[in-house]
Amino acid sequence: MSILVDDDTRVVVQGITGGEGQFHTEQMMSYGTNVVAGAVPGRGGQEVDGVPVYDTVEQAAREEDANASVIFVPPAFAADAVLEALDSPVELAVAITEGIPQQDMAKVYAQLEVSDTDLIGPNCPGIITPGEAKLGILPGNIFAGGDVGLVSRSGTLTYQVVDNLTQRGIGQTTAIGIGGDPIIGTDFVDALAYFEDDPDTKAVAMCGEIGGQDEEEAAAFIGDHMDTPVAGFIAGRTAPPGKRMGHAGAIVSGGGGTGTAESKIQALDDAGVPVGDTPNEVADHIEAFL
Amino acid sequence: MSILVDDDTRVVVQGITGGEGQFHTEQMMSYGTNVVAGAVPGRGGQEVDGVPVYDTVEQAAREEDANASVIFVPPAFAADAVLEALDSPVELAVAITEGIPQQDMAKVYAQLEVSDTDLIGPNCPGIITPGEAKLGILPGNIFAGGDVGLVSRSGTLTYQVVDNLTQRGIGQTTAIGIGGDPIIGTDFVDALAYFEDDPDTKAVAMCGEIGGQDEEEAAAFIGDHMDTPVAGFIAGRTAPPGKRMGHAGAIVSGGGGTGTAESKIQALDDAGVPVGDTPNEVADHIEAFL
Amino acid sequence: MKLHEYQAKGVFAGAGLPVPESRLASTVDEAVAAADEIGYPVAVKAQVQVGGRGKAGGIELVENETETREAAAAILGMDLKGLHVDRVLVESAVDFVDELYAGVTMDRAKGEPVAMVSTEGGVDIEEVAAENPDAIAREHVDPASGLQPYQARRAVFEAGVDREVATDVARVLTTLYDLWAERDATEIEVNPVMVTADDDAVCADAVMNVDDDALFRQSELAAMEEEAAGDELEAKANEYGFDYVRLSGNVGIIGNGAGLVMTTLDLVDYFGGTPANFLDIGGGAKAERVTNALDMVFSDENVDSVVFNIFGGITRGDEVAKGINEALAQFDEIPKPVVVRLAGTNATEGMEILNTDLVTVEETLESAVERAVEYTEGNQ
Amino acid sequence: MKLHEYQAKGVFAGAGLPVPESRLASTVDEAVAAADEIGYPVAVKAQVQVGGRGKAGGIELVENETETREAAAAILGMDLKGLHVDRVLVESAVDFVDELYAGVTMDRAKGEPVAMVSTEGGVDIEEVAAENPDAIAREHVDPASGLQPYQARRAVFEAGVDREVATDVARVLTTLYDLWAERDATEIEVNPVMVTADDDAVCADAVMNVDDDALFRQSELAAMEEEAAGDELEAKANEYGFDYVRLSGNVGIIGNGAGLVMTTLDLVDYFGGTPANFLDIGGGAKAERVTNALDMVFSDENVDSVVFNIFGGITRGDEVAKGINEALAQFDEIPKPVVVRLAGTNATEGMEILNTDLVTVEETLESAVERAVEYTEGNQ
Repeated sequence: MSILVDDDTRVVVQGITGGEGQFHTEQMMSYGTNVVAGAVPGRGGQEVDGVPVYDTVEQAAREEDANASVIFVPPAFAADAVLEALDSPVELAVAITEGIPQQDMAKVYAQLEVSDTDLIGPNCPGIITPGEAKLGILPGNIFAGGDVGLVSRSGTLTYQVVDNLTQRGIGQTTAIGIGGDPIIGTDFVDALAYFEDDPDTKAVAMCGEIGGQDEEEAAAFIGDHMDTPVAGFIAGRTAPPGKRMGHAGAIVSGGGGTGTAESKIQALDDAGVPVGDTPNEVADHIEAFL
Repeated sequence: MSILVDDDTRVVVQGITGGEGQFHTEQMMSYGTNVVAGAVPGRGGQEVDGVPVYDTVEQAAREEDANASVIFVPPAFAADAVLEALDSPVELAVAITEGIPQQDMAKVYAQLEVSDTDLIGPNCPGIITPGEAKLGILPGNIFAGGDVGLVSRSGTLTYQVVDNLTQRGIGQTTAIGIGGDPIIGTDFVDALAYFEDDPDTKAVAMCGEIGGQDEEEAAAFIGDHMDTPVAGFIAGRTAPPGKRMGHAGAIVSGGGGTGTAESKIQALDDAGVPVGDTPNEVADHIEAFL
Repeated sequence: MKLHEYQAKGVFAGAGLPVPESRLASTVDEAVAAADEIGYPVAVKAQVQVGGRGKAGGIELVENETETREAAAAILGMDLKGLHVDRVLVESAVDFVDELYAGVTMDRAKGEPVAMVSTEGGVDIEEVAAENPDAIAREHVDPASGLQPYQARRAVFEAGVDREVATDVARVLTTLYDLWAERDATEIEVNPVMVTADDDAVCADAVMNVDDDALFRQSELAAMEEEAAGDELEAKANEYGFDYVRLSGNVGIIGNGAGLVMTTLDLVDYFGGTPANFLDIGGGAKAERVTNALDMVFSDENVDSVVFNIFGGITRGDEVAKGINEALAQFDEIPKPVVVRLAGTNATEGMEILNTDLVTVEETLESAVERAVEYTEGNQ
Repeated sequence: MKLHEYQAKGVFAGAGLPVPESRLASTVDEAVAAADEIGYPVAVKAQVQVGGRGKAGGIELVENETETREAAAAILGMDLKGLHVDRVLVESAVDFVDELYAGVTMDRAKGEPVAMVSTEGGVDIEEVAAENPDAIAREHVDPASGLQPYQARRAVFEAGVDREVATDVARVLTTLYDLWAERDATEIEVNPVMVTADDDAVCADAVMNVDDDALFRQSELAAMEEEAAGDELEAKANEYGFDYVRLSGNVGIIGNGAGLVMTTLDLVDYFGGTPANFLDIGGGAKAERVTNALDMVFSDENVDSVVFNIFGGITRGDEVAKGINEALAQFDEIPKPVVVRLAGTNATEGMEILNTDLVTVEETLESAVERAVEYTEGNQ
C-alpha cells in the first residue's frame, strides 16, 4: 500500500508544453506514472509525447478521468493554476513551481480550507510511491518499494535520506517532499496522519529544518496520535539566527525560542522521536524500528 | 412562544448616538425591549437614555451579555457594522439601514454563510414579538400577541396586513420584515422554516412582491416542508415590466417568466397557498385557518 | 443609473478594454467630421438608453459622407421607443467574423456576482437564456476574491469560444468583472464582443448600470448622471427625491413604502380603475414632502382623482394631515377629488387635524381606493 | 528585500499615512541644510537596516546646527552592527505623549496575514511578545477580503489605545494592511506610532520588507533595491544568482538544495570543523554555474578546503563534473583542496568524467565532509 498516489493515479500535467513540464512529463511516464492529460490554456487539441492537451483542468478531468494534477507553471501564474486544480474534480494537486509570491499562496491557502482537493507544495519535489507513480521531479532510480514512509521539507535532503535507506535495502511506501515555503498545502502533520493510517507503513522518516513551528507541531502530533515509530532529522543546526538560507522557510525567527534547531530537536525528543545527527543515523534509527 | 426574539433578547444598538438610532432606541425601550447597550466607535463610556455605550459590539456583548444587534448606521458604513455583528457573539443582527451598496451586501452575504449569526435586512422594518421585544422601527401599537406568524418584504404593507389581523382580534407570534433589497439575510424560506418549527404559530401570512424568485422558492418550500397553513399576498400585479418601483427588488426581470406577480401567484397556488387579492382577503384566509 | 454607450465605452477604454475608435456628435456636420477623422466605414449610433436600437433604426452603417449625412439626419431627432435622440456616437466599424456575448451581473438568488459568456452574441441574450440556457457559460464569483483568471478561461472554453481568441476574451471578462466590482456596477454587458479576422476581440457595444446607492463613492460616474430626459414629471420627482413612475391611468396615487404603494395600484386595478402613477413619499415624511407629492400628482393632466394612503410607522399621521391641509389651502377650488386614508402612528391625531371639507376620508385601504375609482367614473 | 526607513516612509506617505517631514542627507552639510528646512528639533537617523539603531547610537535628537553637525559627523561613516552608515534621515522630531506599535505580517502557522497593535510601542516588540503576549492585540485577516475597518477598530480598542486617537490608529492599521497586500510586503512595522498631545497619530519609524518572489510585479519597489552593501562576496553571489551566506569558518561548502547544503554545514560542525559559507547552486545547475560557485568559494580568503556535495535530481552529475573540471583547469595549481561527492542522477557518469588528479572523491556525504575538515586541520 501507499498514501495519496498509486497505480490508479491518473495525472494531468498543468504546463505540459513548457520546458520543465515537458521534460518531467517524459520522466514521470518513463517511471511508469499514468500521465493521461496535459492542461494549457489555448493549447487544447495538441499532444505532448502522445498525451492529449486540454485547455482547462476541468476538461482534462472530465475527458480523461484525471484525478491528480502536477503543476509546472511559471510563478506569476502558478497560484491561479493551483486554484484551477483546487476548483476541479482532481483530488490531489502537486505544485512544483518555486517562487510563488507569498500573498498569492495565502489566497490559495484560504481556498484549500474549502476545497476537497489536497495540495502538496509548492516549491517541492513532489511525491512518489515507488514502482507505482511519481508526481514531480524526484529521481525515481534512488527509490525502492518497501515499508518506510518519508516526509521532508527539503528536496535533495530527501534524496539523501532515501539513498541511505535504499542502499541498505530499506524500501519506501511513499515519499513526500512537502516543500520549504512558509505557506504550503500538506504539512508534516497531514502527511504523518496519512502514514499512521497506512497499514503498510511500518516506520516514518521525517526531515525538517529550521524556521517555523511545523516540526514542533509534528512532534506534538506524533506524541499524541501515532503508534508508527518515527525517526527525525533537522537541518540547519549551525545556521546563524536571522540569516536566510535558501528556503524562505529556513529563517530562525528568534522569537519565543521556537523555530530553532534546538527547539525542534527537543520537541521531537520529548515525543520519543530519535533525531539523527547525520542523515545516515536516521537510516540507523529506521532500521532499528523494523 | 415566538421566533428569533423574545423576553430574553438583550439588544445592542449599533449607531445609538445617531438621530435615528437614538429615537428608535427610545421607541424600542418604551415598547419593553431589553436594550442593554449601544456600540459606537469612539463613544465608549457614554450613555444614551441610560444605556451604556461601548466602542465595539464585541465589548457590548461581553460586558452586557447582548445577544442581538439592531443596526442604525449610515449606508456608507453599514456593511462594516453588519460584518462586525456577524463576527461578534450576538446571535441576531437586524439591519434597518436603507441604501447599502449592493456590492457591500454581496460581501456581507458571503460572510453570512460562515457566520453563526442570523441577519435580518437590510432595508427592513425589523422584527417584533408582540409584548416581548421589538427590534427595529415597526409601530408597536398595531401588533397584538397571538398565534399567527407574519413575514414580509415590505414595511408598510406589513403594517397593513397586521392591522387587518389585529382589528379582527387575530394576534401574532412574531412578525418579520425581511426587507426588499436584492440581497438580504433571512429570506422567506428561512423565516417560514422558523415558523414551521414554532409550535405556537398556527398560521403564517406571507407578503411578497414582484421581482426576484424568492416567492417562488418560498412556495416550493411550503409545498415540500410545511404543515402550518400559509396565506399569501403579492404586491405589484399592475407594475409594468422593467420599471423600478421603489424597492431595488421590485423589478420584473422578464427573463424566463419568473419574477412577475403571475408567476409568484401561480407558484403559491400550486403549493396550496391561497393568495389574497387585497390585504384584507389575506386576513380572511388566515381567519379561516384558525 | 444607466450609462450611455459612449460613457460606458469611455470607462471601458480607461480600463484597457479594446473598444473601437469613436466620437460623439450632436449635429450632422459633427457626425461627418467625426467620420472623416475616424475613417470609413463607420457606424452611426443613437445614444439613448434602450435595447434593440439596431432593429428600431437607431444604428446605421455608412461608407461615405453622403451616407453619413443621411444617417445622422435620420437618427438625430428621432423618437426611439419614446426617447428623443439628441446625440449619436460615430464609431469605427469593426470587420468581424464572429459575435460573442460577455456580461457580469448580480445573481440575487445566490447573493453572488456572476460572469457570463456566450458564443450567441449580437442577438437578444434574454431570448438565448430562455431558449438555450446552456449556450451561456456562467461563473459565480466570490465577491471578496473577484473573478479568477482560471474561472474566466473555464467559462470561455466551456462556452466554446474559438481557441485563437479565447484567452483574449477571458481577459476581457476578468477586466469587465474588475470594472463591475471597482465601479459599483449592477450590470455590465458587452453584446456583441466582435471577433475580427485577425482573432482580436473588440467590445462593440457597452451597457453599464451603476448602483445608485454607491454613487457617493463613484464621483466620476456620478458626474455622468444627466437630468432625466423626456418626462417632465419624472424630472420633478427626481428633484423632490421621490420614487415615482408615471403610468397611463387616471387615479393618482400617493403612499408611503413601495410595497404598500404597489398594493394601492393593484387595488385601483382590482376596483376597475387605472393607476396614473406610482409615488412613494418614503418613511418619516414631513408636511413639506406631502405638499410636494400632491403638487406633483395635481400637475399630471391625466389624473382625475387622487388616493392618499398612509400607514404610519416612522411617518406620522398628524404630519401627513398637516401637509395635506397646507397643499390644499393654496387652491380656491380643489382641482381633483382627494381621498385620504390614514392609519398607524398618530392616525387619530391626523384625522382630527384633517380639513374634511377639502378631502374625502375613508377608514380602510379598500374603501379609499374604491372611492377614488368612483370619482373618476364621471370623467371616463 | 528590506526597504530603508526613508524608502518605506516614502511609500507610507504615498498611501496617505501620517509621517514626519524628512530629508535624506549624505554629508554633514546636507544634514544641516535639511534641518534648517524642516525646523528644529529634528532627529538624525542612520539609514542602515538593523534593529536597535537608537541604543547603538545611530539616532540623535538635535536642537540646533551645532548639535546637528556633531550628530551627523558622528553617525555618517559609523559602523552600526557591522553595517557602514553612509546616509542619514533628518526628520522633524515628534513631540509625543505616547508610543504605540502597529504591524502586519504573515502568520505562517495559520497561513493567514495578521495585523497587530499594542500600546507597548517604542520598545523591542519581540520582548513584549515573549513576556506579555496579551499586550499585543491581533487580528487575523482573510487575504481575499483584507483587514476590515471593524477588525482594525476591535484590535485598537482591545489593545487599550486611548479613545481619542483610536479611530485614527485603526485607520493607520487598515492602511498598513492595504499597503502590505498591494505592495507584496512580507512584513510592515511601525514602532513607534507616536501619539501627540493633540491626539494625532504619527508613523515615527517604518519597517517594510518585500517578498522577493513578487518583485516582478512591484516595479516601483524593485527599483529601490540596491547593491548589497558591504560584503563583496555576497554581492557577487547576487550577481551569479546563488543563495549564499558568508560565515566565519574555513570549510567552503557548495551543494544543491537548501536542506542538503544546511545539512552539509551541520556535518562540518559535527566533524569538528567550521563552515565558511552556505552556497546553494540550485536545481538543474549546468557546468557554468558550477564554475562560478567554485570561483566564489576560492575567492574567500578564509576558506582552507572545499566540500562539493551534489545529490542529483534535476541536477545531473555529469554536468557538475564538467563544471568542476573546467573551473580547476584554469589553475596551474589548485588553490585549495576540493573534496567531491556526487550521488543521484548521472552520478556514475560524473565520476567517470571527473579529473581525480585535481580533486578528492568520496562516496558518502559523511566521508566527504570528514575529509574536507581534515584538510583544514593543518591550517588551523
